[in-house]
Amino acid sequence: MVRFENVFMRYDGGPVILRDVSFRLEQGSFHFLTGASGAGKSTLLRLMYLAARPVSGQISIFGRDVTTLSRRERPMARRRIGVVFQDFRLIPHLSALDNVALPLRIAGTRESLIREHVPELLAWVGLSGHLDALPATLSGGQQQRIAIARAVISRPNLLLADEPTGNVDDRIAVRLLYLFEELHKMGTTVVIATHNENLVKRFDHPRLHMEDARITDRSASRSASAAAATTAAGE
Amino acid sequence: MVRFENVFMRYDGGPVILRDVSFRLEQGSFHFLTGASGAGKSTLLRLMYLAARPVSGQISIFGRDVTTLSRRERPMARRRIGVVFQDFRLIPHLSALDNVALPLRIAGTRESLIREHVPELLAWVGLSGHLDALPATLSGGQQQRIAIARAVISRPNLLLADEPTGNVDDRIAVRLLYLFEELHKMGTTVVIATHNENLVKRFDHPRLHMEDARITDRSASRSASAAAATTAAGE
Amino acid sequence: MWGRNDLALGRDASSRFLPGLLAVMVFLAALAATGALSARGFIASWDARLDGSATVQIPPPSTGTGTRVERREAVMRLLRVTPGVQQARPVPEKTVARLLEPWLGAELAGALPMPTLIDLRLSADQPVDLTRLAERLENAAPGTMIDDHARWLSDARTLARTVTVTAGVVLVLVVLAAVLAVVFAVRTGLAVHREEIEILHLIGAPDRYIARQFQRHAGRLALVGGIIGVVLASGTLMGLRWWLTGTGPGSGPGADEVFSPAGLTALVQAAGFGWLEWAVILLLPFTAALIATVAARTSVLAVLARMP
Amino acid sequence: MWGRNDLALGRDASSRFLPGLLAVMVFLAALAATGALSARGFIASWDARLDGSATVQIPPPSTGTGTRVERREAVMRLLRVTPGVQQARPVPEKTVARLLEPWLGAELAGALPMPTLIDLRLSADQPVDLTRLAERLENAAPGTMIDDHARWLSDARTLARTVTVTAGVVLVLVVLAAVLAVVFAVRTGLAVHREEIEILHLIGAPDRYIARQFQRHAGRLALVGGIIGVVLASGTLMGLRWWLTGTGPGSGPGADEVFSPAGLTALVQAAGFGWLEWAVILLLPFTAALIATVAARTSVLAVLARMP
Ligand SMILES: Nc1ncnc2c1ncn2[C@@H]1O[C@H](COP(=O)(O)OP(=O)(O)OP(=O)(O)O)[C@@H](O)[C@H]1O
Ligand SMILES: Nc1ncnc2c1ncn2[C@@H]1O[C@H](COP(=O)(O)OP(=O)(O)OP(=O)(O)O)[C@@H](O)[C@H]1O
Ligand SMILES: [Mg+2]
Ligand SMILES: [Mg+2]
Repeated sequence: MVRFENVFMRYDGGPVILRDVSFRLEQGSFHFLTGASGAGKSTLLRLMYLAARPVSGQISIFGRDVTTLSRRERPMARRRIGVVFQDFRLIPHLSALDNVALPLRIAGTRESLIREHVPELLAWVGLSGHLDALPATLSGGQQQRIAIARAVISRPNLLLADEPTGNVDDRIAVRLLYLFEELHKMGTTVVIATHNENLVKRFDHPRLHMEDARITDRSASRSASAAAATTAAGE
Repeated sequence: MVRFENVFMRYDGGPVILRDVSFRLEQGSFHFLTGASGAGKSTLLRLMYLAARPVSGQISIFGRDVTTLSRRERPMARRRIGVVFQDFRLIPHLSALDNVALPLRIAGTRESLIREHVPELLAWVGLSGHLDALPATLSGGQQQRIAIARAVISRPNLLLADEPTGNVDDRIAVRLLYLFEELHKMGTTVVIATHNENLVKRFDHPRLHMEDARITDRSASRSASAAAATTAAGE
Repeated sequence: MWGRNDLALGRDASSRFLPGLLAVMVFLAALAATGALSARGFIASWDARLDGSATVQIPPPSTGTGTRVERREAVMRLLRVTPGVQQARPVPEKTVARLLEPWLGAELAGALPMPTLIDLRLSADQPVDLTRLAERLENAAPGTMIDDHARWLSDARTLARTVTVTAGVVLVLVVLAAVLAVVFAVRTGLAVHREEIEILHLIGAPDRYIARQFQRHAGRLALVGGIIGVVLASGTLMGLRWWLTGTGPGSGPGADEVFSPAGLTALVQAAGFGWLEWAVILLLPFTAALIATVAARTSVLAVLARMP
Repeated sequence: MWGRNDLALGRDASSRFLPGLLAVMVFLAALAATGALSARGFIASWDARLDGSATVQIPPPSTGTGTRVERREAVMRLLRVTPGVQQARPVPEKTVARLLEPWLGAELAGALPMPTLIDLRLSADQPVDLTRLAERLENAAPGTMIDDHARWLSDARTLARTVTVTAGVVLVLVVLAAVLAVVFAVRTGLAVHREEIEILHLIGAPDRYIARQFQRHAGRLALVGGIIGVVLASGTLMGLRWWLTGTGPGSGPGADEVFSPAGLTALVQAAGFGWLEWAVILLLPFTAALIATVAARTSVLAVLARMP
């Protein structure tokens, strides 16, 4: 599903973020992505949703090498990937409903289907009262939930979420995680970058941990990672 | 220092956010502001930093009624208030250093003082290696720390922080909280909106809790609030 | 999918300013085009009248030998056998008198001995050597001169070319300014909506999808601006014409050897109301819309190609 | 604080497009201003020559009674005692002949009996009743006519007014377009930088602080554009002048009763190179910069006042 082979990544003049990294995520897997602030979690996700290219190495997604994908081929690949951005990235002049509907509209989905599914999903994330609200009139947590709804509405094959619960309390965070679990059960591959150790512990999924420009695949959150050990508010 | 009297607040056509709320924060106090997503935490802070006006009621800050402040008077009041915005709000084409220096420059501080203090503060928040980096080239957590540095650089009399640790792990969060404590000890009044129960518990400061358009002032985080009770990852 | 407008470009400042700017440009273009076309048409009509023609002028007998008729017949004989002269027709004396009337006054013109004028039509295929003909005419009737209006036509053509070149420069500049304004609007539109465009990209929108929204926006605004500009320009041109017709010269006295306002007035009066002028003017808004659409599409795609 | 540029406006699209747009506007303004000024100057010089003057024309004796000299003296006597006629001066016969030469040919003009012309200078304070004077002149020497060039001047003034009005319309439009372009650039600048401006506000920057950055930016771009436009316009005007001088008419033959290209040519030749024209042209970039600065400041402050 997702395959990194000898991937080397750094931004111009910046620190090395990935040094000769290889791993693969099986179809239908569910991973947490952890690591210190600035470790490169967002960068790793960016490589997966084709917003950045590695310096060297190969990245395959859906079985295709995406580092050589042309500009015209990228949109189709991106439509199969749902992304929750760390900074939400909602379109300010579109209502909550239209923001969530956008991926369907770009893909040319029938309007009647859109009218049926979008409000349903917004109700699930607790925003049924805000269908017509513009992003600026919503609270941080509400915006984040719209971003999540937009990422999952088209039932992507690959779901990438960058700190999707940074602006909601743990009760809502758990509820949102169930949404991801739901998709996961339907076969979607899920990767969630998070600093929230509580969440990682509560959901028993393997963890990709980034440190020193490498990735360690740990099968369960139970193993005490370096990050967890230094967590100020550990158990 | 901050005084709300019979404040009533709602956005056009939105739900009531504050219903006849009165409270006062003494000079040099330190409060956490908690409440569910959408409860109105950001709105309350916005009222304090003069970015919104209440529907009715009086708000005094530094002993002046700010609801009647003219457009020309607001800048001077704002210079005494430091704000960490939920969405950072860094200026994209200014380097980390210039972003943090901005409040000083607007206030007309000598350049030599700026060159001395800004790098020092950036080092404290762990960004000494990124003085010249543009915001877009920084990770979410790094940007958040710049936003914090900018809010505290001018040693404001009132510091308002909206979810200032949503994008960093708990270790860094604690470190940032110490920065606020530092200011607090120098006499700054501090209000921090957060969902992070771990933090609230760790630092023993009174809590303003928003619920049903009201604010309850609880003297310590120990008292089990409704929000804390429903926290998925409680102890 | 064609009708989508995720970027809400209609709410941008461009919606208010681009039509205004383009209206001014189209107005100026209409003025310049009308000026050029009518200068050209005016000169063309003079050309048709004067090109390929010449005038022979025989002084009255007092200064030469032979009677008026003898002298005229000698010249006519010569002209009839000159290759290249298709037709030679003496101008009636009354016409000559009328030509001189504005300069001499009616009474004087009627009383003076008039020169004899002969209108020539010259063949286009067989150019006449005017210098040699002039010599031979001098022999036939001393004092006779021939004038092929070359100097006059050359002056008139220089003038027409001046008007046309100036109008052309103005037209080019106006089109340039219009393209600049559109590209400027598109570029700032891209800057204002940069984040949204990035989002659209990231959720799978191809470049065409985005370019389409910009080109439709620009084309529509240009059309609106163009129509406003053309309406104003037509009004102005008709106003000018009405004003000049109302107060313009008739056939009365008053003229001068180096300057005839009547000529210019006629130029303006003739301006911009033939079918060609109307067609050009009516096409302007569509031309503007087309230019705007193409400029928008091109510059959007160019900018998008540089985005990640 | 004066030099601060937190918004990095220099990197906006406006930096590339506003100077271009303003260069075109200043170019057109220079052309229009020069056209208007030289039309005005041209007419003014004719006015000075012709206004307050009149010409009396006495036909040659063949048509009346008395000798040429008798008739002239009778008229002169009458004129000398007419109140309002400041000066009456017979035009020498040779000058009259030269005036008619282009129309009749040199030989003919020399041979024909010429009318007598008398130039009059009329008093501005004491208007002469030309109708009564004409009657009395007819008595003194039958056939005598008086022409005060009124018709000619009225035509010329209409024409000059047409040129001036057209130039004025163009000028107004060009200034309008320039203001539109500047306000458009400022508005989109505000839109592009809206978030940053909000941030600046929230950390205590007053409106002036932000307006200053915009007005300096706009003023500088307008100055650059204005200079480019003025340089191009001067070049074009000098080129036109050179071209027309090079190929323009001299004193040779060829003219027509309704149209004299020489007149227009002279108009263009006279164009735009007096000190007034140079001053206007050289002031244009600064005017543009001033307009841009004021437009920018006004529209920024207006938009900011609507921000929270
Ligand atoms: N566009 C960019 N250009 C240059 N450097 C960048 C860019 N984006 C990120 N970086 C740098 O790459 C490093 C990793 O950033 P990244 O955003 O991937 O971290 P992260 O793990 O997501 O951190 P956080 O938890 O704070 O969001 C950081 O040091 C950052 O400064
Ligand atoms: N500009 C606005 N116009 C209209 N309604 C608004 C506006 N901003 C916020 N709201 C509404 O006010 C309510 C409170 O929002 P606020 O941002 O204050 O919540 P919050 O407590 O900060 O939430 P979170 O923890 O998710 O950030 C929400 O229901 C939101 O929809
Ligand atoms: Mg990140
Ligand atoms: Mg909030």
